[in-house]
Amino acid sequence: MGGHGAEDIAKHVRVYVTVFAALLVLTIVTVGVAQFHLPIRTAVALAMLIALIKGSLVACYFMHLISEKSIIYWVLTLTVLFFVFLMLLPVLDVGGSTGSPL
Amino acid sequence: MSHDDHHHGHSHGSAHAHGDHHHELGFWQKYVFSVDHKVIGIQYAVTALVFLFFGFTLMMLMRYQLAYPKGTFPSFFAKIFGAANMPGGTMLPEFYNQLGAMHGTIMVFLGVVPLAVGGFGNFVLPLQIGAPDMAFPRLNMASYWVFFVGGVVMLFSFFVTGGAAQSGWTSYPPLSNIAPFGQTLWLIGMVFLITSSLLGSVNFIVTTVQLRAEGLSFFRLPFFVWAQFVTAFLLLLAFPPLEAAGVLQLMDRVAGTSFFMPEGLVVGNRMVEVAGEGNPLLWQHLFWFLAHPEVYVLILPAMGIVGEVIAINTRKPLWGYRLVVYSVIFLGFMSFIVWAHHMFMTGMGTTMSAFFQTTTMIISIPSVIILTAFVISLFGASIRYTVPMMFALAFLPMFAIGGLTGLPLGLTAADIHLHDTYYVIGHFHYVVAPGTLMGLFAGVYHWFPKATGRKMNDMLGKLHFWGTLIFLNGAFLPMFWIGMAGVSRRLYDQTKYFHGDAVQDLTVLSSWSVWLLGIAQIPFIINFFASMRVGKKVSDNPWAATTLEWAAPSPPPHGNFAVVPVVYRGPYEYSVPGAASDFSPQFVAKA
Amino acid sequence: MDTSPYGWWFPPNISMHGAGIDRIIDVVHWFMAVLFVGWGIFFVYCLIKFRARPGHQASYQLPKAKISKVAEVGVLVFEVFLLVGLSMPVWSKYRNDPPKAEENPMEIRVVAEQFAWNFHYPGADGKFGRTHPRFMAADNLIGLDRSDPLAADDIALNNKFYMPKDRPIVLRLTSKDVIHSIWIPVMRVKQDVIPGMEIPVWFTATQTGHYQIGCAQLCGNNHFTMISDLFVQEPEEFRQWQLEQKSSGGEEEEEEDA
Amino acid sequence: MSAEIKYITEPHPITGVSNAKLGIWLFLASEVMLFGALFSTYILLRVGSNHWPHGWEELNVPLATINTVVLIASSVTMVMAWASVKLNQFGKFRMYLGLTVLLALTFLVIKFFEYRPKFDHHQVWLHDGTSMRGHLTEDDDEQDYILFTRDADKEHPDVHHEAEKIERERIFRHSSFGPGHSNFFGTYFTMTGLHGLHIIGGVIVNTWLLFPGAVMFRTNRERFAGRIECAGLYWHFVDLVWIFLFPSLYLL
Ligand code: HEA
Ligand code: HEA
Ligand code: CUA
Ligand SMILES: [Cu+2]
Repeated sequence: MGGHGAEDIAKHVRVYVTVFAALLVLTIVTVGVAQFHLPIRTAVALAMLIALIKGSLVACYFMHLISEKSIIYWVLTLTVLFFVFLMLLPVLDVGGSTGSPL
Repeated sequence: MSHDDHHHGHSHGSAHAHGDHHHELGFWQKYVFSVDHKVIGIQYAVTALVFLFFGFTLMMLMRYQLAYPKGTFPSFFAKIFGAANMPGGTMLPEFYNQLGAMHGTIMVFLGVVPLAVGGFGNFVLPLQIGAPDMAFPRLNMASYWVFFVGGVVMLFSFFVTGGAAQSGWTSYPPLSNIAPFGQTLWLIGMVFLITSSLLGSVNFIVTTVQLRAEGLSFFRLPFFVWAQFVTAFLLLLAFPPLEAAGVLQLMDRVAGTSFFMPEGLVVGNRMVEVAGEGNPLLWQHLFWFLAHPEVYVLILPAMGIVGEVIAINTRKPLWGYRLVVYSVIFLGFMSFIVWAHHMFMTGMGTTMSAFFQTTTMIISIPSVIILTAFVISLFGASIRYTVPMMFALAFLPMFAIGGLTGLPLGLTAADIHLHDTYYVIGHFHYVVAPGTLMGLFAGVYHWFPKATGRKMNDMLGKLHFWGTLIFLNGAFLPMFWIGMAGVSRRLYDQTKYFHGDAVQDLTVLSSWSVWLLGIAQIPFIINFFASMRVGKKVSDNPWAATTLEWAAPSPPPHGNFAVVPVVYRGPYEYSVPGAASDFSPQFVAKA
Repeated sequence: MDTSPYGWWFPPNISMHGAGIDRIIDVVHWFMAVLFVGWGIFFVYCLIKFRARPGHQASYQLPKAKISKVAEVGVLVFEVFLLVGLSMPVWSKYRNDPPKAEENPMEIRVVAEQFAWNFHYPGADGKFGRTHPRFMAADNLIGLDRSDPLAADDIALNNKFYMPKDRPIVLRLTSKDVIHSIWIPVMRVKQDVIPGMEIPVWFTATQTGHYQIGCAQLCGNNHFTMISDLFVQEPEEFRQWQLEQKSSGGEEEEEEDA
Repeated sequence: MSAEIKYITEPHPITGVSNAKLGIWLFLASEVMLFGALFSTYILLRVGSNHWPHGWEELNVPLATINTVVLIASSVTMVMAWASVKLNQFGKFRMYLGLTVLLALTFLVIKFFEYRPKFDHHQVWLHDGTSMRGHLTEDDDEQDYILFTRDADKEHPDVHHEAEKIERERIFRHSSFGPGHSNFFGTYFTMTGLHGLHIIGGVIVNTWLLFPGAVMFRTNRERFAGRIECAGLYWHFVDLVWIFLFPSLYLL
């Protein structure tokens, strides 16, 4: 994140505390939602949505991704792409076979 | 080894005479735990060559069994391998399977990749981009030693009860789950090798991105650097899934999980007591998610070498440089979405097979482009038939045979007949042995003068070349017919099959070629070691080449360049009209 | 078989669908040969014509190379043809188009094990008896539940397979232990046999004779011995064989199992 | 003659990052693929399974929730440690990084208490297809039976069972709730175990930076800040993985 003056850093620190609070709240929310034993599809969607938000907060603010250089974005874009291929794997496996489980 | 090693034998002081060494480094730091990319590169290369040779020896043994399945081995072998492997001179099937699995593993992970990436990549890449070293020298050293430990674990596995891994280099479960202890060591070894590759690839990428000399833009990079750069990304992103798979199989074997074992397995008429519900195909997906990109890891560095050698020895620019670079990038990218073409026979339906057939056909196009560019580069050239050039030229038709025979395998309908037969063995050996190995040999002859300050002998080199070319073809060409006839791979005795018995003569022919191929390597080994001491001394730029590594002294000192190089032009400016000589180095400003 | 039909090329093809597969392999290889020879001629020409020699200089100017584009596009077009025109139709027939009921297919369960092929015929009633891994034993290799009435007339064979010609056969493939791969060269049939799954394959024979069924996937030490005899018979002959099996009764059937 | 390697600390003029920064991100990219493969495995196995339990039926959600908070807190202290280096406050830096290590250790201790009881708790599957959960009271290889105390079941939570004899020939399989119990527990132990190893790695690195490595705070503060940043990036990533592991394994 480049050279920072002392005020910059102080500003950062305030952001960190805010993000911390947000993460705590979201943790409580996700555990709270889980108590309702929602139908599995809804539950997965909600849990992953919350995890995605939390993850983005950590990545953007603690890992300073929000103000990162473009080369890092390039690396991550590539990774995300291959990550998606990896996530397609179960789909292929389950949907792709002409056999049936015993 | 190399120059320094040579001097070391006589006296420590003589090295100083060259003014190469500022820091007083002890023997251990200089030759063993060195952080210098050149020493590490040479360590990698020599270790890898030894492994290559070892992997080849395993295969020479196997070829005897294949040629004479009913005969017995000479008593000499029976004595060496003992009753556990070769009672009365008869090779046991389990020993055959160990040799096969370990041949594949050693050749790929301990031979070719360490030589192509660890050896040539480490030695040449920083020099070609004008860097003093890798970005993380200590990580580099760690990478070598982690690799070394992985190799030792693999070798050690031959000596444990039950022997080494014996479920093929692909280690398909459930077979590998119930295999003897050697398989556990194989997995542990693989985790080391993967870790080593990851460390290496991070280093390569950062070095290429950050440490290029002034003026060396991406499109002025030698093709070899591009090849290594893309390779590093393949290693970085494709290896971790195999690492995950390795951990899962390790859990299956030691912690009693059943990731890869379904319910109701019965071995020896007893139900296996595991939880079940696992999926054997999961391993195959994870394995090929790595192993397909891995085959491009095997070929790309070799292509890089061939591109360099061709440009230099045709005395003209590489044709279509940009197109070739784009092709390599595209190839690297596509290699992540073709993996299931190794799994067509697992029961795949039409949609999925249509997808993977299509991507497989698409991925052949960049290879065609690259090969075409290389061949067109010959047009209007002035070809110097040096030893490295001969290897590089032979690479082209050899790779073409290997690549072209990949096409029928990529078509599911044809693959029904060809899958898991010797046709597949023929296909991929043409790309890895007459292809990649030829490329790597070209690299050894080409950069030997840079590493040692001496040239390898031409006569011996040509002897090596012709012997290798002829006998490699003798070994692998028959395999296409053997495969067409329907003979399966990993078969201890093919004569049990009607169709196998009918082509046994071809198998014998192939075996004899393999042994003669072994003999053809003798000139190389002699040449390699002798030239370090008595080879003809040459100048810093013996091939009259343009790329940066030839600006450094031979051998380059610690820190590489006497003067920090600046780059003025593209990598292959040969025979520029109006120029003083037929080559205009990247590092020389216009007169 | 007096003169062996096996030689240095394809094994004989005696299946209905095999010709399509052979044709693809032929066509692709002609395509490859043309490419290789074309490139090869140019290659060798360059090697000779442009060798370094006194008075000869390399030309910096890049040759105009329309040919390469033509060739590359040509390769692409041909590959599309191979894919869409040849491979995909054959494959979808092979994988997704099982024989219809009116073709009167015969279903047989195949239970692969280290290192043998077990065949489970439904018997005269056309229905398979229940099976479970729990029942597997040296004298009951397919794990047949003998208390099931449907099992009474079932036939189990070890490393022997009898089938009639001209009638579609559907094999239902399962494995007890590891992955095997059924490989019937003369039928152009190959299919991995995966434990925990049942995978069907089908084919129709056009000729009688004695052939082999092999295993194409490394499955352990004796992988190379995992060969079953395959007898393709005239329908009449086959019916006869089937009758003999039935008349052999319950006890002797176990003999067949072992 | 030996030129120095450039851009160790200072950013490259074109890419704008230092070597170390690019390196650590590349490393994290490979880690994404590693954990990605495991998540992929998890999805595949779960979708293909007939009796995959809900995480909250089998695992200790309160402990895991506490651990989530612990790990998030450690991420905050980590980033604060970096800010303190930037602000040239050595004392604060020590405190924050020390806290980070402590929180990491807390995480591991809690994890231990989460793992522990799983290995004492058993399930027995009988050949007749039924199964029971409880504690293995006696398992003597000499005897042809085992002694087993069933858990109180859901309908009668207060009933305490006596230890009962189960003949070995009736038993198909018995297992603790360790990794071998089922694919659920296999996945759980593998994924959290690998994550735990990453935590241990982080503890080692941070401890080094806290003591011997901290010398660089005085000798070369810019470079030290770079190191702390890289250690931090790794640590936040480990946190990030947990943020996905937690709902996937415990809450769904
Ligand atoms: C270096 C390694 C390498 C390379 C580059 C390739 C390249 C290709 N491979 Fe190969 N392959 C392997 C290594 C490699 N492969 C290995 C190791 C296995 C087996 C693993 C195992 O099961 O153990 C395998 C197996 C394998 C299979 C699975 C077969 C089976 O198990 O049934 C398939 C199927 O699609 C396939 C396809 C291809 C294709 C389409 C290419 C394409 O990329 C090829 C493209 C190239 C061309 C089309 C050539 C073009 C050139 C010209 C036309 C120019 C001619 C020039 C002159 C004459 C000068 N390969
Ligand atoms: C990079 C990969 C690679 C390479 C280079 C090779 C090289 C060779 N391979 Fe193999 N092979 C595999 C990868 C490779 N192989 C794999 C993955 C399998 C599948 C395994 C499985 O089924 O699981 C396989 C399987 C395989 C089989 C099938 C076995 C079976 O199915 O039962 C056969 C059979 O002939 C074979 C033969 C050969 C031969 C004759 C060579 C020759 O080309 C070898 C040539 C070697 C040299 C010429 C050595 C050169 C080195 C030196 C001379 C050293 C000099 C030393 C110093 C200077 C210090 N290989
Ligand atoms: Cu069964 Cu090979
Ligand atoms: Cu492939």
